[in-house]
Amino acid sequence: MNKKHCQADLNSKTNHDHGFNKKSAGRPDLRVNLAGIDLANPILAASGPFGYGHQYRELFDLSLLGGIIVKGISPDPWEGNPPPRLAETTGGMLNAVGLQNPGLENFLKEDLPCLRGSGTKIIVNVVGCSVDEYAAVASRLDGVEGIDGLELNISCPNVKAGGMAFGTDPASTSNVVSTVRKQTGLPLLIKLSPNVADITSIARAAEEAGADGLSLINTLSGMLIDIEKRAPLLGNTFGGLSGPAIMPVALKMVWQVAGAVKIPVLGMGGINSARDALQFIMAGARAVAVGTGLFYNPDLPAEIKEGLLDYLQQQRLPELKSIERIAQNPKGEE
Amino acid sequence: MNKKHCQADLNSKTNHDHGFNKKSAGRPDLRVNLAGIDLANPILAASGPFGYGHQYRELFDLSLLGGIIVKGISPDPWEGNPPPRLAETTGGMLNAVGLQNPGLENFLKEDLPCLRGSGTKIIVNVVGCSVDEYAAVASRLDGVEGIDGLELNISCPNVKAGGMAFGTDPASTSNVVSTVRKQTGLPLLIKLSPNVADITSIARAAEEAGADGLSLINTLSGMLIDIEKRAPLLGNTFGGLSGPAIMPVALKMVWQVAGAVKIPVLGMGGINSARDALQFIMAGARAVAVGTGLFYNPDLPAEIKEGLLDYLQQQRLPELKSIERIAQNPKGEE
Amino acid sequence: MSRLNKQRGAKPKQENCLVGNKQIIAPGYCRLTLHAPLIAREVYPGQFVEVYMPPEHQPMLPRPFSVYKANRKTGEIVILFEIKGQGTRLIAAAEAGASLKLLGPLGNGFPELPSGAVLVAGGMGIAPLVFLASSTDLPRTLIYGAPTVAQLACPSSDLDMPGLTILEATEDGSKGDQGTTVDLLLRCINNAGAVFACGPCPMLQAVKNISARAAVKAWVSVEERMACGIGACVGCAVATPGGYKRVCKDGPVFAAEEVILNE
Amino acid sequence: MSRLNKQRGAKPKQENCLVGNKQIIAPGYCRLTLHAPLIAREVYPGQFVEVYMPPEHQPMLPRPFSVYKANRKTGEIVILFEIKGQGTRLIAAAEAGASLKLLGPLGNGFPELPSGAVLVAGGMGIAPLVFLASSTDLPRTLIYGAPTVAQLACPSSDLDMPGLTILEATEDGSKGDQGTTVDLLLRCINNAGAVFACGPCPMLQAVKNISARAAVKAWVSVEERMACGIGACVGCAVATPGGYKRVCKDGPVFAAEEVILNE
Ligand SMILES: Cc1cc2nc3c(=O)[nH]c(=O)nc-3n(C[C@H](O)[C@H](O)[C@H](O)COP(=O)(O)OP(=O)(O)OC[C@H]3O[C@@H](n4cnc5c(N)ncnc54)[C@H](O)[C@@H]3O)c2cc1C
Ligand SMILES: Cc1cc2nc3c(=O)[nH]c(=O)nc-3n(C[C@H](O)[C@H](O)[C@H](O)COP(=O)(O)OP(=O)(O)OC[C@H]3O[C@@H](n4cnc5c(N)ncnc54)[C@H](O)[C@@H]3O)c2cc1C
Ligand SMILES: Cc1cc2nc3c(=O)[nH]c(=O)nc-3n(C[C@H](O)[C@H](O)[C@H](O)COP(=O)(O)O)c2cc1C
Ligand SMILES: Cc1cc2nc3c(=O)[nH]c(=O)nc-3n(C[C@H](O)[C@H](O)[C@H](O)COP(=O)(O)O)c2cc1C
Ligand code: FES
Ligand code: FES
Repeated sequence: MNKKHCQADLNSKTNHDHGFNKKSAGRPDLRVNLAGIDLANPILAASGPFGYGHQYRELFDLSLLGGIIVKGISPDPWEGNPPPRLAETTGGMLNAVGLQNPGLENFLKEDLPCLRGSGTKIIVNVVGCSVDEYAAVASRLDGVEGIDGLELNISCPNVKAGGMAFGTDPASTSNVVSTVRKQTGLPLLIKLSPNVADITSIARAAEEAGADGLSLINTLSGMLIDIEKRAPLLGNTFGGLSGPAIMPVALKMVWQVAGAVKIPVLGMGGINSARDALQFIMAGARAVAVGTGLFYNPDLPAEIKEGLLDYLQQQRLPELKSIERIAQNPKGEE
Repeated sequence: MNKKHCQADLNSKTNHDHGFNKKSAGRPDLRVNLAGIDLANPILAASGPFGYGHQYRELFDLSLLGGIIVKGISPDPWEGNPPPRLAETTGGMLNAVGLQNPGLENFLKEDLPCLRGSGTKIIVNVVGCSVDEYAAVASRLDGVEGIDGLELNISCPNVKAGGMAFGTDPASTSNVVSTVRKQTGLPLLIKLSPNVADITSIARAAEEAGADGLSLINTLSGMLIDIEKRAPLLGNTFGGLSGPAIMPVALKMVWQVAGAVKIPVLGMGGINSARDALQFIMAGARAVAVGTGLFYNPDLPAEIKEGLLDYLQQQRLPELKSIERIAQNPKGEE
Repeated sequence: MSRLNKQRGAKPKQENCLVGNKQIIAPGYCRLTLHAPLIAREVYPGQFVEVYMPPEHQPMLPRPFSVYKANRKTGEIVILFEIKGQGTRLIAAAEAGASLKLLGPLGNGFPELPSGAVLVAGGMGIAPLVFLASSTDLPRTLIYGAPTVAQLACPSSDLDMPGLTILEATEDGSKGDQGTTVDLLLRCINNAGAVFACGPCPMLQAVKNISARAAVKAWVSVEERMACGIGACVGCAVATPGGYKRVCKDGPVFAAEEVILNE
Repeated sequence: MSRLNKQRGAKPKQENCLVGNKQIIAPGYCRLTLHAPLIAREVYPGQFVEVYMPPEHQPMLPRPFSVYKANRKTGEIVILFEIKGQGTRLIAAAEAGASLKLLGPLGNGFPELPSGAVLVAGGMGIAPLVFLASSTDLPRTLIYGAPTVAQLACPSSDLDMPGLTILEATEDGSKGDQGTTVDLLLRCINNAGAVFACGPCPMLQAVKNISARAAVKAWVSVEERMACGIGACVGCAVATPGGYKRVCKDGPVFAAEEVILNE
């Protein structure tokens, strides 16, 4: 009973056409280029909630996604935090998984092979406790078949060492990004933390250090207390808040960062519908990722895709590019 | 039709007993001392949503509140932001009122007289565009009858000048707090912004500069986009997110700050029930304030008060002090 | 011209109201009767109520609706609304016998109708004007328009009042004259005793201009997003020559010259 | 002892299920029948379903429930649950004829029952064990306990199965023996073919210890808060000697020695 047994006959397509050839005449074009990665559509699975894709492929064809950002990978396996790791809050949830992961080599051996035939782009989220660890993962993944890009998670609020420190300070951001940049030719996204006073300074530091794109936002740091036990509810005390509750915060940061850098932005945080996705794109995102939404609606990526197509068709727009960032210069104010 | 006409015959009590003498035998004691202010109970109206109390006194007896923090007051009247100023989001709302207020003298002439007889403590929220403006309001209010304390709003994310700058940096926090401290003998609370990487450094700066207590959190900065108009929804582009959506973020910051300073903490952010209030108290808050909750449930303060009394009674606890901060040292880990 | 609701002291009441008759008017409008005796007793035309959401639902904030009818004797009020988003969908889903919490009466209503008053309703703007029209027997005219007949949601039986002349217009001509309420107003402005309008901003702006030109006094009921609904939060600002005012407390009815209407 | 659901490939299905018979069992329990043919066809005892919340409600995350009964022919499954918080309150409010979205079957179920199996149910732990008990006609014993009779929520008609011996205990003696399930287990552990338990953590820990001492194989079904329910998010971790495992995918049924139970 190998939990990672790769079921090639699942309902995923094995050809790599990404749907490019299937465009029915006149349907608008959802393709976008994110940080050098050609995506069939701008909807990605956010890192974490989607794991390594094994499970969600049982619910839908992975090729309907523009890309998958796999759960954070570190050089060695990480145990993760003690339970409880989850809690629900109004409009959101806290998680304190603690970046549990099987480590780089297990990922390459057991997870990546199953993803290769999935018909979507694979971006590996990289975590580490030191610059060297980030660099080690990046250099090992460089040139590995089936990997289309890296996302450096310098922002996870759950891990005491590493994570928090890099992403809350331009200098250390710059340091880790430029070091990793030297190790890889793969498209490099940097995932930013919202737990900062000025996200644009971090964004600019990452851009100057050689990032190809920016992902934002990671979770907001939060906690709950179990009043019966009179103690923190989560095993790790603190956890990351995600879901619709954080959407306005995420949208504002995407807006600010898109206005501050030239590289493309992958927007995420509470996206729950095509209308939400459109808000992110109009704020300046090139593409969007969904995380928490998958938990309560596994059909969300399909619904967003249909919704974006309908919107473009109704508005007689040929492609999403036409509305990217448009809210930063609304008609009449240009 | 004077909108501020003071209706003395409204259902507020005019005596100042604060309910202290009405305790039925054996009922637990909800009194707390917040930053030198004796409160009949630990439930306050947060600054802003409650205005200057004129309206809510038509819905309930203001003396059921431990205190009222009136809407931010600046030396001169402020116009506020263009509409729309409000938007609802999942579990929360954005406001971009922009600290509209009648100015200090109008407040003293038209609003304060009505509040004097309300049977609850009055704390004035102070806003300014410069240290001098804060100091001017504080010095003018010093010794004015009917004012029990000040809350410096150095954290409002809506006002471009002033606000944001003070509350996101320990040095400027220290500067404004120590300047104001010299102007007033009134109990001085400092209201902190959550839009920072490390709220404890700001909290400590405020404490060292002479604050008697800390209020947190103010709203998280956010925005929405109107996809029909392809433009920001709020007239001010950005607004402050409040309501249950932000509760876990607020609770964590209260926990952190209560663990970092010795002065008492007034906790707020999305409080929606007595259970929420208990979480804040167990995290380290001396008292709690409700804002957004009033909009969808004007009975919330009364419900929280009853809920706290029931809890203390069920748990056979004489007073809230017994559980303040208890989650920081849960039983068994002491 | 004195305000009908000059007794400003009438405090808003929180009332748990039994849902009575509900009519879903195709496609997407709802006419809801609520047993709200405290509110019904004191409400005046142009005032509104906030309807709270049932608990454990999204959204949270109450939704404002003009009172469309009020019966002091039976204690019933009626609201007529468009099912627009999540909030109105939830309210329209309330079944007879259920309970909805209301806050009201809120805001400043319309002044008393003079003889020859012209009421101008654009789309859902009909709601407060039906109540207003029913407040007198004096001769008065109701202009009622919308893009198509589908948006003329008000059941015609509700408009059957003595002394009330009704002029209807649709932009596509599917009912009444082909044209807009503004076209109809232009025809009768010179004989108007005063104008009372509710509807989309551009219509209100046109009503304001036309009335001013004809030197006829005009009153408009405006809308803004609300939180508290009682004047505390200053969230529902509308621009006026003297600075921002609160729609919920200083309005929703304003003298036309008192407000700066944009869009 | 082979797993009943050895065909691990059985993919979870999203199914929109018609709500059938609903029984609210006083005070605060619900027995809900759902028409879920795809799930009913494939589910094995010990597996569970995630019930999604109706849209526009708080909370958002689906809630996990063991399958209590499944009828392959009628396509119906039954869940039995305690109405505990917002989520279960909402699900219990679904009326016959409404539709609820389900995901299932999920997780690893119990292995096949050997002759002389002892099933130990603490409170709502009864749910998966009723389904398990119905999977064979071999002689087997069900130990069912709770603090008081009020928490013995399972209707006794559902426990009427050939070959099933039932032993009940309540801590206050209000039904069955006065005592706990653990007291009853101690009495019959030496003749047990194997033990299958579901209930609160301290009970499971006692079951684990007692079975180990008697060298009887024991299986426990554990609970943890869930998000995805399918093994992707690693949110539902339970400690095991070999590191954290996922309750939703590696469990909820574990060999007793496989999990570290705390509390
Ligand atoms: C004083 C007043 C009286 C009104 N009377 C009526 C009436 O009699 N009949 C009727 O159909 N409508 C009326 N409206 C408009 C009605 O309140 C909105 O259509 C309703 O709030 C929409 O809620 P929703 O959740 O369905 O829509 P959503 O679009 O989901 O609402 C999103 C947000 O926008 C707000 N909002 C959206 N449209 C409006 C609006 N036009 N005015 C104020 N807030 C809005 C909502 O309250 C909510 O906060 C009135 C509005 C005001 C201010
Ligand atoms: C595999 C599995 C099978 C289950 N089978 C049953 C069953 O057959 N009958 C039954 O009555 N209950 C069962 N439970 C427990 C049931 O899922 C919870 O009681 C329910 O989720 C509570 O939801 P709520 O919103 O009413 O409570 P709330 O207390 O409001 O829930 C708050 C949060 O805690 C979670 N939660 C609370 N208690 C539990 C719990 N014990 N396990 C997992 N999550 C929890 C909820 O999912 C939610 O995220 C099972 C749990 C699991 C994991
Ligand atoms: C259970 C869970 C696990 C997560 N794990 C990771 C992770 O490993 N690496 C990472 O960069 N972000 C992780 N995230 C953050 C998400 O990728 C995303 O940034 C965040 O949840 C906001 O999006 P959402 O609101 O759509 O979930 C995780 C989020 C959740 C809910
Ligand atoms: C409409 C509105 C106006 C506000 N105005 C002020 C203000 O004038 N001064 C201030 O310090 N905080 C202001 N706040 C912030 C609240 O006092 C409070 O810190 C915040 O809303 C979080 O609490 P809540 O979630 O209970 O609303 C305002 C909040 C709202 C919603
Ligand atoms: S809605 Fe609060 S002042 Fe009008
Ligand atoms: S709930 Fe996601 S792995 Fe179990």
